[in-house]
Amino acid sequence: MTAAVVVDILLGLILVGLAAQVAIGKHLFRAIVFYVAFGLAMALIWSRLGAPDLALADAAIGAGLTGALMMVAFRQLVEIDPKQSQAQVTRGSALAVVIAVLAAGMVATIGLTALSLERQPGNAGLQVLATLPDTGLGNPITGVLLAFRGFDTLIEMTVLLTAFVGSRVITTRSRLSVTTISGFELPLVRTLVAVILPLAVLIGMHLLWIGSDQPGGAFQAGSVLAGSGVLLLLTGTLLPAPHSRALVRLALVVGVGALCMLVLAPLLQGKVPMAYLGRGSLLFAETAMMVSIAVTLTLLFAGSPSLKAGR
Amino acid sequence: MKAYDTLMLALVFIPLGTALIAVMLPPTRRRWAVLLGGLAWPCVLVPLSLAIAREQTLTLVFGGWSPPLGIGWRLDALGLVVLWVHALVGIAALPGAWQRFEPEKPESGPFWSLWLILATGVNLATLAADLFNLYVALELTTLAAVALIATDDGIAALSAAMRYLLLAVLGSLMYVLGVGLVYAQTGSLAMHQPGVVELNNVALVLMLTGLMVKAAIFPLHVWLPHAYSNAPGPVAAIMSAVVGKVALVALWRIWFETAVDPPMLLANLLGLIGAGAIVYGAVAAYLQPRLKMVIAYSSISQFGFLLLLLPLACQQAFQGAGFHLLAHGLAKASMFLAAANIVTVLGSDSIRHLPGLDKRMPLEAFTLALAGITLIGLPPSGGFTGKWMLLSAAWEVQGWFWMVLIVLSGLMSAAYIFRILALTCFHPARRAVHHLHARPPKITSFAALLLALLAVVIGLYPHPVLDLLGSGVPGAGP
Amino acid sequence: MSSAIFVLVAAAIFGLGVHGLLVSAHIMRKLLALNLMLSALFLLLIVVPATIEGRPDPVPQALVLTGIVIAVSTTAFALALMVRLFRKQGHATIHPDIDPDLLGRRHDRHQPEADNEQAP
Amino acid sequence: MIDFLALTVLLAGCFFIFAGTVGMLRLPDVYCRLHAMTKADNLGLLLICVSLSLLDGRPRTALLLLLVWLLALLASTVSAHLIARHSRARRPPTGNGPVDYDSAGSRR
Repeated sequence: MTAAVVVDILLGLILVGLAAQVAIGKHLFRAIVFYVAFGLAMALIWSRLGAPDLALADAAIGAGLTGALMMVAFRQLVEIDPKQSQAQVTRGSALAVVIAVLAAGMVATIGLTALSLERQPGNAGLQVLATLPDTGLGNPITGVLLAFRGFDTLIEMTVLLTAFVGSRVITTRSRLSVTTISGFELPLVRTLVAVILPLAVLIGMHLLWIGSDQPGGAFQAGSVLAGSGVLLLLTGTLLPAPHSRALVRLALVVGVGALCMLVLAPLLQGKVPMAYLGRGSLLFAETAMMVSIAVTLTLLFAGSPSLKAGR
Repeated sequence: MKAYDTLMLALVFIPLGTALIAVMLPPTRRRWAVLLGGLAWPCVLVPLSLAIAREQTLTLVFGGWSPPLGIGWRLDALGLVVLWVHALVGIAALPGAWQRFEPEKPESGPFWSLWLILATGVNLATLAADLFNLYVALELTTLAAVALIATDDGIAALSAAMRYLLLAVLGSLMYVLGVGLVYAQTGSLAMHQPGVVELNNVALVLMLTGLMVKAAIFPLHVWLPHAYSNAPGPVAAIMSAVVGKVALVALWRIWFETAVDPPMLLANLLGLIGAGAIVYGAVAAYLQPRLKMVIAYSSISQFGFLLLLLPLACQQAFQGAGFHLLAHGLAKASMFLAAANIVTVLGSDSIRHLPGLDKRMPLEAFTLALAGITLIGLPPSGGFTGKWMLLSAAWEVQGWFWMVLIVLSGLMSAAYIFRILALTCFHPARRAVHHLHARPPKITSFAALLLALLAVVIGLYPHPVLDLLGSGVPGAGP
Repeated sequence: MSSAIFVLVAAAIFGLGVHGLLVSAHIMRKLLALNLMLSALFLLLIVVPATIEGRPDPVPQALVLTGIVIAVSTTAFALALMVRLFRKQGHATIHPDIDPDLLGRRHDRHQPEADNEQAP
Repeated sequence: MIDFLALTVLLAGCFFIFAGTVGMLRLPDVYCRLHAMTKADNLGLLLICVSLSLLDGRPRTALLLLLVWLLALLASTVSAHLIARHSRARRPPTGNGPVDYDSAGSRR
């Protein structure tokens, strides 16, 4: 029982404990808070497994933004009907426990038997590490995400755009939701914004810049900026605006547009579609993706087509 | 750079580019951009069909990285059939969408962008030759479809959309677990992996279950009836014709290409599940009080029928199933478009309002009848050709149970279709429906009729499509 | 040994997610449970494939990153759908399989507030 | 020698965080619990950051950990202030004993 195994067991217990609170906890609001804690514990496990990119992404998107989106949705439920949202509509049933145990058993046996087979490293992964020097990139994850399997990223950015356009279908019919917290006009809060906003933008740019060589990249940078966008919405510096503006619509689309250009531009030079055009092209695409991700996630939090200055 | 790369890229990047332009345009002027994009990409299909007739399969690799590293596309006869159904139904549904989503309505701006994003997702899922790329494309298609269902603001549509979204996430969760296991075993995510001796069955079963949830095959079909019957007319048409089928075609591809020789027991089990779907779908369709629910449950029955390809995996069966895919897609879409017009005029699609429909709305009644012929599989129609090929395949494979099942499915679909037609044509209008809403423009009825006619006409001259499909069971691979 | 621990942890979280999904009728709880199951899946995707030079294989890491972004997009849309359903239906649950027509009629009687409020 | 010092500082940090958690669970009142959480945990975090930078030795990580601590300090003070202000607005302290409810608004 080496120290590493003990640490793993502890991390595992923390994770399962938090997951139990989320799934079986009584209060809904408390389940959401525990889900944010679960996301952060997940980030711990990713760094323990040696996957820093995933730790960053899970902390920023999995815990941060998903938690923020759920809390603002919960707040809207409470505004519509205070008592209804507390309703304990869970009916405990033995059958559900049996099915859950069977599902867990199935996943455990699948995982353990997959582990017990003699596993040689996937040759896709080996080839990624082998051909990475040709692209001049240092971070293999960014290499896979943008150079080798860049087409997945293009579709995934379209999925994010679809989520926004889909939520516009729904929010066009309802009133703008209030996103500011009570007491947002306090000077203390204004100093918080004054300190954290420039720092968040700096961290976002840093993550974007080092993304090609060290853990980081467009998704993590975009979600850090989206986090600062959420902070601005909470503190009333930015307010949801009812009518969409051309600049905001452009910012939403620029990420997918840049990746489309990455696919189609090589055709003009007679190369294969999405041929690798050097680090500069990747940086351009990543900047566009960062802008798109930050604007899309902030607008999803605000639930409005665009934003306007607060005071 | 091969000649057909630009054509295949155009299939996806015309709808995607127009969707991006539509999102950038102010909501009031999006309709025209989408009309342009929606009519432009089908034109690419003509040269592609000629190319497929010559070269059987067109492949494309992104970035020049060889398959285990990069992502590849492959277009073969089966994919071309799905794209043709998508193009034809997409064009036929445009007038209905044009009339229902005028710019004044708040949800019309997002609708038009989502319409093309759904088109992009379907084309991507048809062309994908990479397991994870297929997952992301199916996810895009599902999210766009759910958002399109939610454009109808009723409680029924919203809860149907929510149920579909939750089940689709569960389905894709199982599918990705299967893909993870495939990667752990073979180290590559390509759909056609030459070196694989035997794909591990657990991964195969997980992937098939995930896709069966997305294709709404019988035991996992719970979301389909409410989703199709409560969605707006054109959305239900495009979803029934293509969105369910894309997951089914993906299931076929994984069965024939990725799983090198899947165990016969699993094939027969899936055949039995298909049989269960046929019987359950037909019986449920017979009992439904609402017209759209009848059509939705008949979709479940026909999807089960399409699953019979797996136990009868031979040349003729593949041609029959591909042809049935084409005929059923056209017929089902025309029925949903006709039903949408009926609902706008009569106010509700419950069976009680059907008597006397043939006098009140003759075009819609005729469309329902024509499409019914194809669904039953009566001789002149495309449905018959598909069923006949599958019957002869069953004869060739000596699968007596499957032969009885195919004939039985024809009888059962006849039952629920004739129930609808009898109500429409032979019963006088019992009481005048209190008020008839404004009639939708004639072009929407003609578009639905055209689709139904096409479904019958291709039965008269099926040879070009059959020869195209005969080019090879997908297992042959590039 | 440590990857076996994480596989068991992932299985436990998956089981809790399934239990939460089956037991709770509230859509927010179903979304929380689904996100738990997705996190368990991503943990499996990283732990099961063999590591290369001590570090996890870069390809599954990219797949999990894509999965996380898709999960947040799906959750964001599902939350907007849930709030709209709650505003119209009075409770955030998916009705069991009853005829939507009946749903329509009851909805008119106790509609919490004006149905067609437009954005100002 | 450095490791021994770092270990003791680490243990002290863990003790303070443990004290803060016990305070949060045991103290009866919202305001008392806020005290426990913000003061004890921030001090605990500082000690842990100091011990980690001692263990690591490089000045760069020491600066990074200092930045981490400052951000945590800023976040916890502002949120504690807002929670206290929010709870005072809903349940003004009557001065005769602890006023307590959990954040979901239902009185315990």
